[in-house]
Amino acid sequence: MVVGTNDPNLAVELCGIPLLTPLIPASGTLSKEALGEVEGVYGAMLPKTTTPVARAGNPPPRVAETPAGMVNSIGLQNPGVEIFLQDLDVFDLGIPILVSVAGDTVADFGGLCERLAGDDRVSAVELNLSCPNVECGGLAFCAGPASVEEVVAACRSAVPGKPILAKLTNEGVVENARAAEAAGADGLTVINTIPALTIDARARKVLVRGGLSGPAIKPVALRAVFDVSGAVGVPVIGSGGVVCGTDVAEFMLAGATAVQVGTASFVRDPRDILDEFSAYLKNGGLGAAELTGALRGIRPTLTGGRGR
Amino acid sequence: MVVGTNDPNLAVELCGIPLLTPLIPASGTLSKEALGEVEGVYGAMLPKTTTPVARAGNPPPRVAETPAGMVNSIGLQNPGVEIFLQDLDVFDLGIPILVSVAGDTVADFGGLCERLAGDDRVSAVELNLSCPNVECGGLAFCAGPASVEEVVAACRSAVPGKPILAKLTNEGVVENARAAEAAGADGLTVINTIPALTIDARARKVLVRGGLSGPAIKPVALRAVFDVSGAVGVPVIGSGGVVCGTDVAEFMLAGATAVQVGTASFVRDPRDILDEFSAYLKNGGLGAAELTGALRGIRPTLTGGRGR
Amino acid sequence: MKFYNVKVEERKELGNYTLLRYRWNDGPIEPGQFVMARAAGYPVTLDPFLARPFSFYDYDGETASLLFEVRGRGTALLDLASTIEVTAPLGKGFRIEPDLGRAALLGGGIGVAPLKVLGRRLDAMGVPYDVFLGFADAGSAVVAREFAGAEVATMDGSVGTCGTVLDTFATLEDYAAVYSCGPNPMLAAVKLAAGEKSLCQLSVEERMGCGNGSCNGCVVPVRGGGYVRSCVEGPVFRAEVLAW
Amino acid sequence: MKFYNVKVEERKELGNYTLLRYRWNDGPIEPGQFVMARAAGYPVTLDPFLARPFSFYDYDGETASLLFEVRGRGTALLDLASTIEVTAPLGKGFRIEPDLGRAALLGGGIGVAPLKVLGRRLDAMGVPYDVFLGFADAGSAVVAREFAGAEVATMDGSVGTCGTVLDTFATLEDYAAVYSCGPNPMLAAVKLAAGEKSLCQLSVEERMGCGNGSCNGCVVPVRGGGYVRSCVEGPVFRAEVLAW
Ligand SMILES: Cc1cc2nc3c(=O)[nH]c(=O)nc-3n(C[C@H](O)[C@H](O)[C@H](O)COP(=O)(O)OP(=O)(O)OC[C@H]3O[C@@H](n4cnc5c(N)ncnc54)[C@H](O)[C@@H]3O)c2cc1C
Ligand SMILES: Cc1cc2nc3c(=O)[nH]c(=O)nc-3n(C[C@H](O)[C@H](O)[C@H](O)COP(=O)(O)OP(=O)(O)OC[C@H]3O[C@@H](n4cnc5c(N)ncnc54)[C@H](O)[C@@H]3O)c2cc1C
Ligand SMILES: Cc1cc2nc3c(=O)[nH]c(=O)nc-3n(C[C@H](O)[C@H](O)[C@H](O)COP(=O)(O)O)c2cc1C
Ligand SMILES: Cc1cc2nc3c(=O)[nH]c(=O)nc-3n(C[C@H](O)[C@H](O)[C@H](O)COP(=O)(O)O)c2cc1C
Ligand code: FES
Ligand code: FES
Repeated sequence: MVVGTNDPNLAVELCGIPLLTPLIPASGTLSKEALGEVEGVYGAMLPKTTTPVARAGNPPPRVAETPAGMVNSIGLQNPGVEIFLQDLDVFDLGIPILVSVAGDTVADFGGLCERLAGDDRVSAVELNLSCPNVECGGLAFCAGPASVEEVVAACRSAVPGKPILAKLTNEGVVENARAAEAAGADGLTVINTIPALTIDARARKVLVRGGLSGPAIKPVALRAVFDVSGAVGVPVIGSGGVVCGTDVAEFMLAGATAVQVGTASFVRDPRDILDEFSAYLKNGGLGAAELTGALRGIRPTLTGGRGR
Repeated sequence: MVVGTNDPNLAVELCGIPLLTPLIPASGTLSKEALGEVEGVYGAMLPKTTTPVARAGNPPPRVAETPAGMVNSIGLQNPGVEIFLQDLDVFDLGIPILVSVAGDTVADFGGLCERLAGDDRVSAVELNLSCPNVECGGLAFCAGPASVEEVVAACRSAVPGKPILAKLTNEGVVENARAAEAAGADGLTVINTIPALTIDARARKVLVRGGLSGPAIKPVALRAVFDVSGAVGVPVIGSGGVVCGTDVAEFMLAGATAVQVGTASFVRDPRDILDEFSAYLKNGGLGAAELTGALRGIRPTLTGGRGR
Repeated sequence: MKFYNVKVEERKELGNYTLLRYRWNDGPIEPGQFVMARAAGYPVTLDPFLARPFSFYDYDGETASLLFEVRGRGTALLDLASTIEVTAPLGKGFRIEPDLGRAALLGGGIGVAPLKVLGRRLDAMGVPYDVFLGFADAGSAVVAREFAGAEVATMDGSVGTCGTVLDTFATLEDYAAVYSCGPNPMLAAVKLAAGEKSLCQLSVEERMGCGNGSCNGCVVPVRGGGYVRSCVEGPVFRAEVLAW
Repeated sequence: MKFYNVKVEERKELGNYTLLRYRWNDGPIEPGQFVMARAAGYPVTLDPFLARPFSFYDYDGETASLLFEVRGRGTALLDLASTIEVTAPLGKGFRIEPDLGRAALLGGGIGVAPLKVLGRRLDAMGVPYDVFLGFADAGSAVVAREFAGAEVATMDGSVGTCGTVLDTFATLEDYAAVYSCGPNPMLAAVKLAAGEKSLCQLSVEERMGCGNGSCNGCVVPVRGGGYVRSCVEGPVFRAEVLAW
């Protein structure tokens, strides 16, 4: 407890990994160019999803503003896992590094996990089972519990030494969460962007077909986190629309152990979000870890951590 | 064509029913007290969903504001179909009346349709297969294509003389749309609110667990309308986040034949939305009906109308 | 719902509360009625998304004024606005029965708002009344000076009696009519204190989506079961109607 | 991304465009660099949600100015703002090679924006240059008076040559360097007109999510395949790099 002390205790533990703050940059929303600004803000680093081989991504336009949000269709542009690992050191801010992976097949996921298994810089692996923009990827074969279970099981055995986090989309999230847990996931990231479409009425054409993110989806993400954390025993990482400190609190109250900040980092300094969250905790004389599930007294067990 | 003329042609045809404008009030968002304001705005009337017997609805709080939207948990409060029909005349503004029905079982839906079959005031029936707030209702047994098909088939035979519109939720919308069409639905309303949750961080309690509506969900609804109108042959009615005239155009370009205005009517005068849409058409020298699917040249066939 | 774009004629701070005055000569206003209001900007801005309900604080036939407390983003923006969007007067106000005798007006916090214009009406009708007000602290209690002779209580004891509005009187037995506005828990307590004999009317505070009866969001439980919409059946209810 | 809250020191209308000036003494600004900007109000208001990219129009070491055209809600709100939120200078600007010889500055519509501060820099370095500007109409062309001696064209022929900026010159052959900003289709045409021999730099216009390289949203296709982010690798690119 930190009642009365001057700075609240922001530390949380995620799958056995100690985090100095519960904030994590959402995959694909923090580039190396922007790292300078985030010293001390995040509890762990989480670069953009990497794939077995390089992806050029989708043609522009790739982003469109929507009410309280944006739709993106990046298409997992990335240099491929080998170059990714060559450059990984730039993401070393002295905090744990989580690596997000995605592929088109179970073998892709398994292969990526094997590749990461031996790399000591990687504290945990996040499986992007949900990118709505790669039609032949995530969604296509990760839509249901069966495929989720298959992919997670393959990754589980491929990277026995590190926690794996399954990142799920909103559609069918509770069943998929149970399947991922059953297959050995140590944690779940809930949720990814929601499939959406924007249209340019003046030009009468589709502008961007992709995934919706930002505050617009916060109530949907909160419900997913609340329901999932009530249905599984592993820790849940909240993602979706966090834009201020109160949002972080809401996700943790709903049952999240840590919270990802994505789109908001484009429009605000994430440090302000941490400061606001800190003020919230101070106000209530609470430590960050005490918030998780406080809403209903449920706290996900922190077992399953394979921390190094 | 209306090029050059002063007021664009707003008329559309929905399942054989001629509508003076493509706007329809979304079920549950326009009460008889507010009818005075909407003369000439809507092409059809659509009162709140009615059920076999009266429902008291959920305890307050029932509504919460969210970024560019709101979450509601009304719980289908309504007096039951008999009293509903006694009072139906107040909704007669000289335009077609569509009636929304919901029940907990296939028999409920069938029974309601039978009850309406003989009522000449009812131009069409909208099946609310998707209310996220009645846990024992809509969602529970209408979640998948099988149950959608069952309910629609039952209603189809119960009300042979009128068009039936199946109102679908976003989750699994394309499969459910195909199932509804196969079972004889004359049209589809896409989408209902999206399951969501709001939390009061200060009080550390759940505020409202219900459905998200408003501009926040527009990009999700647009994608659903675009995908569904590409997958079925029956007309689609767009619903979700329409707040201005451009939004109406976007839904029609995406493939909608008519567009529902819900939450927006709480925060704006729907007449302004029609005026903006009208200006948009004038600008492009278009008639409303020409917009439908213009984006990709696809126009849902207008067959299946059982218009009286 | 139709919103009218009106200029803020006057903005005044009464301690923790802000008073906004705007022209309104489009029909009468009943004490206890309210408007849905927000800072101007639609449709260019959608934030905040919903308008907020505010009781009429005062009305002179020419200009109406609102008195509000800044709580969240909606009131924060309203507090900065030079132009606001308001609806026509909404809901059912306080029913006044002139011949009953002495009335008690009880306000809790910003619940004081509708009591000003109610008092004016009672004065005009020659109905005698006493005012009892409860506030959190001195900053909120500043508005009390607008109610000459009011009994005042503050939670922190900084002004008047230490406690709630319920601590400002011994009994309500001598009052033929009780009019009250404040947080719902306070209203429930007032209902108890007023007892069965007097005509007790309460202006309830529920979250609203629309304000014109369309959303069924603002309901209160009523005796005999079920819920009614406070924006059209209320916000003022006879105490005995409420299942509190 | 970090945003700085700055007061609008001056607001001026140049025909259809608005000029906003604000204090900026926090580091140098390269011609062609840009800021992400929006009307102040975060986090109270989330509308518009994203900030918008704007080139620096001018900079005197003390104050920076933006020149913009109102198109949608973001610029509409910016146009009304007395305080705005801006980032530090972003992206890579125009590279100037002093000894090349005469330069041509080509602007299309609001694409004129970065050419003002670029011209100042060229003057300072003693590089001779000519300015060619194209606009839709007279209202947009008003800003041309800020560019003494510029050749001007308007689509409606109301000012200068009737046509686009490409109709304001016979050939670009005599220019060692070509600097251009405008809609992407115009830039593609300029690339063609400039040919291979000159140093041709184009400031591209892509939709941006973040402005600091994080979202991968603002990409342009490059020769040799793939895409690069225009907010960090650009917005100014050597013409031959672009796969247009
Ligand atoms: C009939 C009626 C009359 C009222 N009269 C006044 C008045 O005269 N002066 C005044 O200061 N306040 C009044 N209130 C309360 C006022 O509506 C809220 O304080 C205000 O809505 C808070 O908005 P916000 O943006 O500051 O808070 P936020 O937290 O940003 O509001 C978020 C959402 O919750 C709703 N909400 C939050 N708190 C309340 C509340 N206590 N009651 C109802 N809705 C709430 C808002 O309307 C909004 O939809 C009245 C409420 C009702 C129902
Ligand atoms: C590097 C760069 C420099 C620019 N410099 C200037 C300048 O100096 N002056 C100026 O007036 N404009 C400039 N623009 C264009 C300017 O960013 C857009 O006009 C502006 O974003 C439109 O916003 P809006 O709110 O008016 O339109 P909206 O339609 O409301 O914008 C919706 C979304 O689309 C984006 N968008 C819309 N049109 C454009 C566009 N043409 N280019 C990029 N994004 C767009 C917006 O940023 C926003 O995210 C520049 C663009 C870029 C990429
Ligand atoms: C531009 C952009 C790129 C993204 N790229 C990825 C990605 O590569 N991998 C991934 O798992 N999620 C990706 N996401 C999803 C985010 O990680 C996050 O889950 C989602 O945006 C919801 O959170 P937010 O509302 O805070 O942004 C991306 C989101 C955005 C906006
Ligand atoms: C307060 C409220 C009540 C609603 N009640 C119903 C209902 O009774 N039946 C129904 O089919 N949909 C109901 N809906 C959903 C709307 O009809 C509409 O499909 C949804 O709100 C999305 O559209 P919108 O964003 O324009 O509001 C309700 C929505 C709201 C906000
Ligand atoms: S606020 Fe919508 S019914 Fe009362
Ligand atoms: S705008 Fe985000 S990477 Fe360029």
